[in-house]
Amino acid sequence: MVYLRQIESRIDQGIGRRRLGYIVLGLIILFFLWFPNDTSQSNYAKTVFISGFFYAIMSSSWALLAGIAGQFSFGHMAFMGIGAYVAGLIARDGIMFATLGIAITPESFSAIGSIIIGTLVAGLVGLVIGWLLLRLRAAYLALFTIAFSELFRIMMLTEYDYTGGSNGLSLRPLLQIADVDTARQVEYYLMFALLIVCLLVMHWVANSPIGLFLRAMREDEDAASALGVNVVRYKILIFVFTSMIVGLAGAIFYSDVGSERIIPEQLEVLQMSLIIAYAVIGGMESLIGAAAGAFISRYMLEAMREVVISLPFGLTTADGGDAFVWETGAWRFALFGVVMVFTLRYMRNGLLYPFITWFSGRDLAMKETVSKRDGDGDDIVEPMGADDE
Amino acid sequence: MKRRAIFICLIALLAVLPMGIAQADGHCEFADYTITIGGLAPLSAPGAVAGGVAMDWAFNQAADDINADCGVAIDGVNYMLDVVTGDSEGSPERGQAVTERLIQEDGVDAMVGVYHSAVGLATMGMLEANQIPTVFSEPWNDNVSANGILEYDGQPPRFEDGIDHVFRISPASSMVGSVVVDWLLSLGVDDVVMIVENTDYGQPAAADEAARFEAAGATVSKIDVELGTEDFVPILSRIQARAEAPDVIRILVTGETSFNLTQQMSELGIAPSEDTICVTNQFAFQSDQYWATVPDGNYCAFNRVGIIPSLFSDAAVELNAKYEEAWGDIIPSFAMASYDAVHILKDSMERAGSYSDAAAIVGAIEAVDIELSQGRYYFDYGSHNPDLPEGTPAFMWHQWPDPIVTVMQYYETGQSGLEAAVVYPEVYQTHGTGYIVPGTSP
Amino acid sequence: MSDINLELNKISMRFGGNQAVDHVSFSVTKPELIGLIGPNGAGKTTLTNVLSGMLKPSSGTIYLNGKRIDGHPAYDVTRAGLGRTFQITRALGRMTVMENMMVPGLALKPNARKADLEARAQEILGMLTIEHLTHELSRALSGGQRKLLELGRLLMLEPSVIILDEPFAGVHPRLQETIYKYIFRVHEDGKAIILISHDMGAVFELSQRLLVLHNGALKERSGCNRRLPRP
Amino acid sequence: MVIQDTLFVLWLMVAGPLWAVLGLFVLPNVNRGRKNEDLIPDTTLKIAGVIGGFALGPVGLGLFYFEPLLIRRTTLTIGVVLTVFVSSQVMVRVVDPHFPSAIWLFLAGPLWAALAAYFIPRHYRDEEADDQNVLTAAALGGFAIGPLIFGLMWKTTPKINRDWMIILGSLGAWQIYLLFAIQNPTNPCVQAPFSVTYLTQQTANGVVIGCIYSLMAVGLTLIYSVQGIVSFAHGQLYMVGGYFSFYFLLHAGNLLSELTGTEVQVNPIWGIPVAAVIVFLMGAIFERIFLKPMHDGLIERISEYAILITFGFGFVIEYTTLAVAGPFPQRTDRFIEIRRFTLERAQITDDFAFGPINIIGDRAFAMVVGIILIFALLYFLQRTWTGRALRATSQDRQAAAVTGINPTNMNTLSFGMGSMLAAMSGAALIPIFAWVPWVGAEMVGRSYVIVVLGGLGSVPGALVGGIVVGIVEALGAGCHPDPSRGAAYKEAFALVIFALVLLLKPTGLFGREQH
Repeated sequence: MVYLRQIESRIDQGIGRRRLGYIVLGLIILFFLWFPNDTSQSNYAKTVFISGFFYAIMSSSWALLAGIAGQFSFGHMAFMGIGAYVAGLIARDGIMFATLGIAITPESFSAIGSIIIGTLVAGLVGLVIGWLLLRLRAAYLALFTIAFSELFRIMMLTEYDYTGGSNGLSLRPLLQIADVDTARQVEYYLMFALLIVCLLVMHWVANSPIGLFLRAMREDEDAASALGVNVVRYKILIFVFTSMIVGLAGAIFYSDVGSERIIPEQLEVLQMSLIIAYAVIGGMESLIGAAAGAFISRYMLEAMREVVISLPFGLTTADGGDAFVWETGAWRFALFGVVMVFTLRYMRNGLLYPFITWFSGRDLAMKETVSKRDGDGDDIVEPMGADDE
Repeated sequence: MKRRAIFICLIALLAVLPMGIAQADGHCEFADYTITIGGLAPLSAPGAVAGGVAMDWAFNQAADDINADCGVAIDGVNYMLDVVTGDSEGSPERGQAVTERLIQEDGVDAMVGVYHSAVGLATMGMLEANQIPTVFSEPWNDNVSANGILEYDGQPPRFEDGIDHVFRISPASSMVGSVVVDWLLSLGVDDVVMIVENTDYGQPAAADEAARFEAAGATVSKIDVELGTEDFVPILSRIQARAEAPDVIRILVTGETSFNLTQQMSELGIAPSEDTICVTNQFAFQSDQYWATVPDGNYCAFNRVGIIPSLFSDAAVELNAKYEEAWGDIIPSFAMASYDAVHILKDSMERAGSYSDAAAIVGAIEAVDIELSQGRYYFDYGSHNPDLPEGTPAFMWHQWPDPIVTVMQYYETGQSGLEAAVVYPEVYQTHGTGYIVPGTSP
Repeated sequence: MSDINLELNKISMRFGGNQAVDHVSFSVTKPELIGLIGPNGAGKTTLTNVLSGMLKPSSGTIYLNGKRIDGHPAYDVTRAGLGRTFQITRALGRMTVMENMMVPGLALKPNARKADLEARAQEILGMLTIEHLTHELSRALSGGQRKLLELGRLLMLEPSVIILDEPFAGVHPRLQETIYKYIFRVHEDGKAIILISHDMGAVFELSQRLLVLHNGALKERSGCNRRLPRP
Repeated sequence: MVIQDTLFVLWLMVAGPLWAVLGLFVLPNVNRGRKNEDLIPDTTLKIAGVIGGFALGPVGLGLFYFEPLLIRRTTLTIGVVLTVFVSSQVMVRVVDPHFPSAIWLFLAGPLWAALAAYFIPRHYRDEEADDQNVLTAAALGGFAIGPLIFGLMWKTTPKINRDWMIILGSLGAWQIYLLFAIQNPTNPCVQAPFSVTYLTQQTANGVVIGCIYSLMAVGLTLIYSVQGIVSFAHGQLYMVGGYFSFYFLLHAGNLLSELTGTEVQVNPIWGIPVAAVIVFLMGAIFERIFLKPMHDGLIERISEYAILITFGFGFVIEYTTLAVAGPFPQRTDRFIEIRRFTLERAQITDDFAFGPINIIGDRAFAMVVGIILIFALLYFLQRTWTGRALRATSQDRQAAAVTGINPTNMNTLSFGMGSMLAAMSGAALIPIFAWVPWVGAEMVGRSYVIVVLGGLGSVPGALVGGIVVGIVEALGAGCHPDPSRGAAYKEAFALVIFALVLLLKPTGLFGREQH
């Protein structure tokens, strides 16, 4: 009976903490809602937040694709680019079916229309790529998606007659507000709303039966298939879904909301690797974690640009300067990489995992598991690591 | 336990981030207010880091030199000058964000900078809207600082009256192209191969030069390459397989990619050779880097912006010495221009009698007449002289008309860029010849 | 539950030059316990994989309850009513036991009420004596418990034919009892069971019919007495 | 220069027959020490020795000697390539360049390929025929000969072996060639009288650079074969190898100059072992700390972890190098003082001349270094105890462990050696290319193409793959119908091959079949 009561109190604690967690989450959202009204903050801070929201969408959707569904794609940025480029090209050139003699002029597309078409095309390409990727696993999948995104980038760069090359392509502006200050405020709320909506939709997917199937496939595709999960359908579905999300985010962000033009350099492997690093640091298997990881990492990278570590500690050089001066600006990516590697090795669920588990009360559940297993020592251990086939 | 240890390490790392700020010498009396100038340069990838680092150095060197000379003197008060450099990463999006930060958080009074034209194009609107007097020292695209951007990706112009606050002291790419093309045409060239990087620098420059060549009746074939390509042998073999060797190979590629290309070209014996002239770009002027990576590149010609070495003023020689001390190579033109840009702003603020009155400063810049490391600076067209004559391109608005563009040529392996021969225009010729044939000495 | 009809017709499977399964034909038409035995490398696992849709047979046809299932993906085969376990357990490690049970439940009946499925899962877990572990991550389970979980997952599929690949390997004797009981229970429910095991004793003891694979070919089939379950 | 050119021609004239004769006598030794059922007929070996020695010189002999399985395919390939080459030369001259088939080729090729890839394997299964490789063959065939492939494979349903693939693949390549020819008749690839010389020149370019590419790819494949992971830090290890060589040469040169009082230049060849040792240690230490836990069962989802952790490792290396060495391009002195080897123009008949063919001196040297190192590696893997242990581990970890091999050490050794090979190719290339901290990015992409094409885990596959990729890039850039875009798409050609191989035949040319 004592044992039972302990469990009950733990569950109570868990519920209490979860409530606290929701409160904290609510406070964070409130902060973001209030932030643009803080007159002491400059537009720059809003700009940084806007791009922070964008990268949070990128990272959390990658977390859904790679962390939850186990599809290790490096093509995420390319899908974003497809959304943005298609929206831009449609708004500039319209659609031509030369052979059929049909031409839809650019005028028939509003900014919103072109964004929708960009999103749909990103989803369509996601469908094709997802279908092609069915046969490939892990390293092969990563390599194929790298090849795909590089091909796309080279094409955008080389066919400058159509895409503007490295000058970039400007999309039709989504918001046309003359007053700079209000404009930034509207853009801020638009991007924030997009982030929240994306997170909610992705959260809903991750916690629906589809999310359950995706996680089952991630754990063991063959076993999931043997349990009746239509692995083909869900694999393609998740590709289409995340491609559409990033395509939408890209098309909106580059419609003069976050940036005025999309350039092919944005599609380089480096940019993709940053997205991955954000997700890893925040927690690959948690949507909120990845989003927060992107936001915090970007802020840290930005902050480290300016930081100079000087260690006087009584040591001075001959002319009275500091003995050791270290400007982190040049080293910040190296340090970022070190943080990423150590996070992967020692905190696989991301640096934010302890907070998330604490608030969800999952750490208590884990203690229970350990105690239950201890009392249940009926095990004949099977050989580790052997493969079925 | 391990996790906790790592956590503590991370927190400790964050805790040890105090700021160190350099203190200036004490022989001048400075006012409390420090004039801040924002710099914009690519300091990390994917931007051209090497260029950005040199520009950043030049900004800070200019500020140091000005402060050592008691700063900016406005109405008898000496103000210290500080340059805050923002990292554009070569991307328009970042460039905009950083410009916004410089304007709003650092409260800059004026701006200098930009290396990449795409960044220049993207930030101009913001500079105009915030009324920041700006001197660009390196973007080449014709559209930068033009009087009203009429055609801008088919979009209507955002500022009907033009970009009034932005000045440029770097040449527009058509100004550079015309010199090189005139030189080559004067040598009787009629078969041109251009190797062009597919970027905002290469493509417009190539289009402009090609149009000039074609207008003069020469045939032009253009080859696009991607930046970062290392092996050019297949494409060079293709040039070599032509029935007749081209008269000239013009390289419009930047950075290490151009060095690889030039070296492989000379290793294969395509150019410079008796049949074919090799013309590369201003990157070859940094002779230490050039000879380290292009050991066979003797007799290559290159266009250079900025005053020719033999006419270097004392200020230019001194600046070059400082640069060589810091980086071990000859100063690139954009570092010189960046240095001058800060000085132009300083001078204009002193004449305007204000560091904050944008209209007054812009007026002062328009009226600038000052001798600096690159020569005498002045602006022909601006609000003081708003009517561009027929045939004058729109970009001449707020454009320094006189960046000296020369064609230089090496004639000894390992030669310093300062000693290379100036072959064009004739007024600047140092060795009395318009072209040094490979294998000979002037 | 009596309309079981699994029919293999000249199933062959080649890997390069290696004939892993060689024209195997048999059929299962009533709820019975069938033992499938053979030495290592005889093709038992390959045959299982072909049957369950993990591999496409090189030739031959398989019909289950009138539907052709050879070459169909595993999830189609599963939906047609054939479930299997794996030689080495394949619990979905970082999912709880209940989630493990819900995957097949929801996959087969996407429109069922969640509470109903959960109740059904709880019932099955109770039968397998692991109901107290419902909310544990399955990687925290012992090897034997994971085996039980796999057996439980199968029942969520409500299959008509079940293939058990080495159900007794590496399992504590106490849990083996539970597995025996499970097999009898399932058999009584009117499902056919194909039992693959190295443990000849157990197979002889349980099966009503015996299939012997040798070098990929089905060499002989002989009936076998079924003993009464041990108490 | 004149003397060297003559020597080069002499080498070409003498060496082909010389290697052929050597092959005639050496190759039959392959049978020594083989069991009876593995014996290869002596005649086959002799023919292979002659053809391989003549066409590929020491490369061919080495390849055949260590991998006799390659003999059939390679000799067949050489034969088909020669036939296709000659016939296409004829075709292009006979067929009207504006033959309307351009559109047909462009649209119909992929269409028929898709149709064939969909229907033919099904047909094979229905006919109960062996459907191995049918997918690839059908796709290639559909592309190469359009609907004819249905006639060919539907009625007869032949067993598809490598010969089919090679023939159909060559036909496909020939189609692309024809397409290029029709698109741009002034293309130097098709235009007489430069075509032969030009194609030889481009092929030579491809082979030379391909051998250098291979060295790096071999490291990747070695790591994969033992550990089953793809290292995403490979490009950065290659880059840092070059930098280690650079700094070593700089400091060693300065030191020696100070000691001797004269200007001393250290030949960059000495940078290779130095870079090798340092990077071997780097790789081995990284493996011990970050990859070992993976094999100890401490990490879930091994393959994803491996991708991320090696990726992070590369990230750290790249930006540390950038912070230390700066973004300025560097390069060391050259290996040899010969700028280029030239085979001079020779007038063979009145209207047909061959030459000149140019090969850059340092590249030829780097190619030789690369080939020597690859064969040294093959020797190490095949003939030494450690090498055999490594191979044993790659084939069956548990069995290897039982026989007294410590798999943990083998893992460390393989990662160290793989990294070392990347560093060695970096050190071998820094005299050839201008070096910047992001130089690895382009190269590593190509290595992935090579290893996937050759088959992940196969060392000879990496060599062949490297040469194929080198040739494809050279011919792609050299023969692209639009001369202005050819070079910009150079990288893309390899990526297209890569995507096709992954989709049609993920095991690559020589990869182990999995089931």
